[in-house]
Amino acid sequence: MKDWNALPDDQFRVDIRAFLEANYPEHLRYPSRRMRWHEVKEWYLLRAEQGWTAPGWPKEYGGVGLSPTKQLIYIEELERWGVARAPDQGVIMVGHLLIKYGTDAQKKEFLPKILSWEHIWCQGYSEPNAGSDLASLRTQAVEDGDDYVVNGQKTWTTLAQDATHMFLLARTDQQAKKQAGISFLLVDLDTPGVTIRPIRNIAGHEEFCEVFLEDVRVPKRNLVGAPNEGWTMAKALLGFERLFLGSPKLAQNALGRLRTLAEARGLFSDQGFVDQFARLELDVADLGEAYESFADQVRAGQPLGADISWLKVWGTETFDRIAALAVQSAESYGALAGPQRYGDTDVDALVLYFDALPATIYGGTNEIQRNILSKQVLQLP
Amino acid sequence: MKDWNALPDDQFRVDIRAFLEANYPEHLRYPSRRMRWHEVKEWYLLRAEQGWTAPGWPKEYGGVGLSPTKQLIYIEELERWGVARAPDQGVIMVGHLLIKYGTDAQKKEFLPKILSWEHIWCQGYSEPNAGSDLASLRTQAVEDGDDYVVNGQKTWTTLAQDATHMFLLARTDQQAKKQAGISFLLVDLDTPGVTIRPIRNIAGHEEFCEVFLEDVRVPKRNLVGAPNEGWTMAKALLGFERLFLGSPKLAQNALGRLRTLAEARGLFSDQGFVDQFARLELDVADLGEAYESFADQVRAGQPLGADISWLKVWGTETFDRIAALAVQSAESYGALAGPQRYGDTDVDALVLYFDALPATIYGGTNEIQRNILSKQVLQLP
Amino acid sequence: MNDSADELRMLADSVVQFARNDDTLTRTRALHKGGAAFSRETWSTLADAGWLGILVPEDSGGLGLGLREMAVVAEELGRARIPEPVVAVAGFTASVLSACDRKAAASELLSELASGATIAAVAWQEDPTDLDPATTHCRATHEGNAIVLNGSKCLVLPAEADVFLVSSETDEGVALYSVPSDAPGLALERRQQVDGSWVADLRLDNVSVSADQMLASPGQGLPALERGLARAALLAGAELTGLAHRLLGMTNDYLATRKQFGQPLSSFQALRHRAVDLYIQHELMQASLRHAFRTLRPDSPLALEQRLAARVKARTSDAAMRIGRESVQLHGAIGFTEEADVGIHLKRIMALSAWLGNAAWQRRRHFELSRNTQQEVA
Amino acid sequence: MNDSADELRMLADSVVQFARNDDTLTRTRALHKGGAAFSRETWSTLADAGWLGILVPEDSGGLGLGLREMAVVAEELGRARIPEPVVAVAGFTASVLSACDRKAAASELLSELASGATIAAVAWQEDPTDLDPATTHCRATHEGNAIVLNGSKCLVLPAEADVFLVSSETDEGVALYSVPSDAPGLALERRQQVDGSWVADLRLDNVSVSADQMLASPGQGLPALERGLARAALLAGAELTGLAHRLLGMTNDYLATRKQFGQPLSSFQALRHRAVDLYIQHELMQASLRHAFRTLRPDSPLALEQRLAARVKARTSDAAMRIGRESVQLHGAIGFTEEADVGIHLKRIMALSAWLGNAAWQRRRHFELSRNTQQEVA
Repeated sequence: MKDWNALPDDQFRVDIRAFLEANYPEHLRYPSRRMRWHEVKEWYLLRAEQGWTAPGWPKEYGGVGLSPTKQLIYIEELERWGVARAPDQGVIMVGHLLIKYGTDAQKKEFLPKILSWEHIWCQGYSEPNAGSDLASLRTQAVEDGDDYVVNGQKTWTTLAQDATHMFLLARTDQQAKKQAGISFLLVDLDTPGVTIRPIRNIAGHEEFCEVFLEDVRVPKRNLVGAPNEGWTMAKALLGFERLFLGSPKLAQNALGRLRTLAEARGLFSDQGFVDQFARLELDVADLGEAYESFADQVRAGQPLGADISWLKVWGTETFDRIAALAVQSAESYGALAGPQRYGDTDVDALVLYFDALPATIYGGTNEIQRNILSKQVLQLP
Repeated sequence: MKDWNALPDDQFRVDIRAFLEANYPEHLRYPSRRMRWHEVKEWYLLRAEQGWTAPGWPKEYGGVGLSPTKQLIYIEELERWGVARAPDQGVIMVGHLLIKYGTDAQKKEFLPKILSWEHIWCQGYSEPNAGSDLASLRTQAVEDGDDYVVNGQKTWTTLAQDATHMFLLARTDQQAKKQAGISFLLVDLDTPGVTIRPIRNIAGHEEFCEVFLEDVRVPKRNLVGAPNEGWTMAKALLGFERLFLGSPKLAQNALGRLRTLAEARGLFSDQGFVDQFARLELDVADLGEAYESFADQVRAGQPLGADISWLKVWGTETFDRIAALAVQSAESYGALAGPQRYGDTDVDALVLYFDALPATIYGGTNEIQRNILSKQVLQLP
Repeated sequence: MNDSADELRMLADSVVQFARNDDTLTRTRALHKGGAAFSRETWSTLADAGWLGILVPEDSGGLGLGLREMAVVAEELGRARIPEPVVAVAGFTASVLSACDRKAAASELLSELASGATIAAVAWQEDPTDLDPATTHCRATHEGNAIVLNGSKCLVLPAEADVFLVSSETDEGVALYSVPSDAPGLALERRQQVDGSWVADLRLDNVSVSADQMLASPGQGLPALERGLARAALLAGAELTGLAHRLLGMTNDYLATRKQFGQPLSSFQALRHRAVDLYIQHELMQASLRHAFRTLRPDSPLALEQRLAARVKARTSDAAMRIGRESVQLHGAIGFTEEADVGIHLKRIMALSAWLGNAAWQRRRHFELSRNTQQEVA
Repeated sequence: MNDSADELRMLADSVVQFARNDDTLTRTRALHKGGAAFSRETWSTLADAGWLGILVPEDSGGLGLGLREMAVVAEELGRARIPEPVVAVAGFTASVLSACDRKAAASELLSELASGATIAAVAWQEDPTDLDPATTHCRATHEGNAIVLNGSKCLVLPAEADVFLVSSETDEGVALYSVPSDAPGLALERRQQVDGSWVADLRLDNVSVSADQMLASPGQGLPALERGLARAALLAGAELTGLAHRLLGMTNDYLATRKQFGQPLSSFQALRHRAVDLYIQHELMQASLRHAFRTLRPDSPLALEQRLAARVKARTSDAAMRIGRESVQLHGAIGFTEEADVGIHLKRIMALSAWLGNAAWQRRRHFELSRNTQQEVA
């Protein structure tokens, strides 16, 4: 196998780019919604055979072992080429969790099946009535012999309908307050008592699910780390993935589509449009620069601070403004579902709009991000 | 004396308008700052001789006794012609206070001198460190024989340097919480212990003062109403004057100046400018309509509800947006102090900007207004 | 004036009563699932209540009431978010028909429209980015006794109409013809809108009409269309105001009841203040509508109606879009689900905002119309 | 790279040290009270520190450093809100002079500028609403051995300059001449800016200059001006960033300490969130500056410098105006007093934002420059 880490960074980027351009299926580029597993399976299984499921894992566990810099390049190239995401929580979260806190048995049992996509994982953090507030977690796990018996409900679980397993947070100490008393459990979704119900979103797609857990028996060997330490581990898992909540790609891509629409409609000769576009162009440009600056931190191996939250706020709200201008610029088309023909390309202004709607909500609402910034960065009392 | 109330409303408007156009000094129209007493004295003394100091007071106390509808017309015509305000707290506040709560002796002593402008009154509500929060009032009035001995500091007192008297709120019961334990006192500013220090504002004008009170002896006969009932009376005094905090005149006037500037600079052929102007024009138009709707309530003799607060928020923030566009449209002139020549008129974009700055603060900051609206109108818990 | 206010209130109450019995949202979701935009059965109910005939003269079987009454109904129907195209048909089409000069033909169609028997839609637009009804390339030519229409139309609402009012250029100006949806030579392509409604693109290929299908004679079509467009924009503004009001209510209820960190969401000042800003937006919508109806008289000139319509449509489209967008945000993740009521309202708002000129377009139009007036006065 | 970062930090620290000893705001208020914009004494101190010579080549007595170093100084001077026109003279004028082709004359003036002996200002603009340096009606004509200048200039900063660099049209294009402020035929009218500084409108009536007063020969004046304008805009952006940062600090301190209803203002979520939005605005200013200096090389083409300058000036002018406006609001009534420090910063921001093209103008310029580049590439 090629030693990717030995390549100079620029060469690495060139090679990855060339590979994607030559091999990634054209019809899966820039999907207008989150893809289901059966739609992207073929591509990811091929990549798995080539040993490329987990670029960030250490080689000893079957990953590619890329440096942080190369991981960023890799993700940038995926975004650039519009590569669809897999249901990749196993790679992104469970793998790192087990490598750091798992028992040898857990590593042996789960890691290879993540790499082969035999197991597809989903995340069980959010609950109804908890919103952005994990401290009010209600799902309970009660010890009973060799098992925990889990009762509760998870929601906003991305692509749970495609998953075989869920890693979840459950309350194991009812007396403990807030974030204490929470544990990390690995649950096979085939266990009796698990019900998965997809939630259709506003755009008519089924990206999220509700997951009901009724007397679900989880063997104690599936507890990760120490009991009641779940919250601490969950926090530690938030690595440089947080950077991607502020990725400029969504906004850049939206601006590109708006540009296409504007060229086709001749809006660049309309000074009123140009004034708005020119502002958004700079908003996206400065977002890109700020992203680079945080990426530099990651490349230098430094941890990201709480200030990364502003990137998410600015990036998603810029995306939102672009989408609003796209709908406005579509005029009568702004009411029509589906892509509309502009010149020789199609633009779906409404998809931009519907994609922008949740961006300010997921990954911690922008209100929560502002709370974090005012407290941890501005240190306002 | 003419029976103004007997006139039909339309005729009343015509007569008032004609009178102002014929008599009001041209050089005092649309002052770009609050006028000092010596600047407007001549006009107001002339009006006093004609019995027109207090249009809203009942005739028995020397007022004109206008109906609410005619009072509104009167004020609208003053605003329309750009008539400068006098230091009129005596007419607007003290008169109504004494007519409602004053002793016969107080009425006899003070009302005639308000009408003749022998006494000029200022308001002593705001204090340093109290902001928009009257509950934390600190000025103390302690009984001592026939007097109250007052100590404390008032601030943001409009034109105190021109006033002979101040009506103030002071804490007479130190044990009582918040708004309870506050009394209304009338203070002669010549009393030893009073120091008045004008505050220059950001535009270089002296509209406000700080007033220091050090062992100021106020005779008990100058207590208005019952002791510790000051806050209740102050609230009751807030009559339809609240309507004028949301008057569209400031915004309309600013929009007119922006139009002048735009005509002179040819900006109406710039679609980017037109788009912004067209939006502001509608913002002002709908403000005007909303004002009319509240004015209808006043004309029908109905009390204004808490919802009047939205008019102030919208009116002042619309003014602010107009001022910002004026500064932007002035381009390089946007840095120059004083009026600049545009075509055949002068526009001072910076005066608009500086006038707009405090509008969102005075009369209860817009944040306080939003608190009121969310609690009292939306009834959000 | 009090009598009139009472009547308007009663009219509004009757719609509220209807909506209470209707369970509109469940019905709408079921309809959309089956690919239908609205229900013909409910359409009959609306006709029976008289609402489809509010703008139809009494001698054509309508109530012969005014725009203000129709606006009250539109606002309440908006608040109930009914899927039926009442404003498009009983507002837009009825207004165009009332302004047509061929009274007999127009009156017949008006009476069918009021009874609910016929759904008629105006086919006037030919390019989605051109909202000027004078831009008419569709041609009407004489062939013997018949008139033959050739051309195309777009975004005709509702696509389900039984009859289309087709504007066509003649040598003496624009005329209007009634064309049944099954007329030979008429091809129809349906496109779905974001709110589940369907619009039609029409292609007319030698569609033959007789003289008594002429609704507006050559040269009279344009003023009839202009009148109808202004009134439709006003009524769309009323429906948007109702929709926005309903969303505000839902959002404030949600903020008041939903808890986070042990407190209702509404205890967070940043959210309270945003709720206030949305409330202000709705007050502005009401102000613009109130101004229009304070100003309009039955005999108001077209130019005034157009200016007021632009003002109302600009404000209501803008404010409703803001209220819709923010309501989703304030509902958090739940607001983004299809099952949440917030989305179904937002989508209707999106469709109505774009219809007949969105906020940005209407602001420009209002500016131009005002400048013209100012220059005339000066 | 680390060496360079350390050097920049040391440079910044030296300005901080200067500002700490200066008590700038008290000094500025005293100066303005007397009608003076700035102090010649402080000017000498700034020269002694070397900051006036950062962009001046070493062989002309300067430090021979780059734009980045100058920007660090400008940002720190902005944070200290010094009233001296450092960016106008040591930034704008020095950049124009460095780009002049008549090296001997330019070098002499540069060395006087670096030493603080001479304050030189660029007199290029003729119409306050036209920011194109090519619009030059001022004429230079030969009369015997002398060159005679006729025309007018406006908004020349600072009005107190000893020497003006006057751009004039010749038959072979725009040239630049150095004209002493006491030259016969030169009339000067001062106008005060909102920040207390003075600009001059010049009238040149047969002002006679000799050949060695020519700084840029005919045709060479325009590129020198363009270069200087781009660099001045970048440096003004740096000064604005410093000013905005200082305001943010003051505002957050105020929110944290000032109490209302028994709690610090910052405990009110609506105010906390607004403080966050201002913080984000400042981060964006920094991002735009950082991008410029990441991209620029000493030999970068003019077009690139211009595009980056437009981007920086657009962002920093816009963000600083917002931060200034909101800082007044968040300070409440106290923020509106002359004695509050917030106002004196806001006024400086207003002046710098308007200087050489405000945010709206710079956004349009950036758009045009980018489109041109894109079209060249495509």
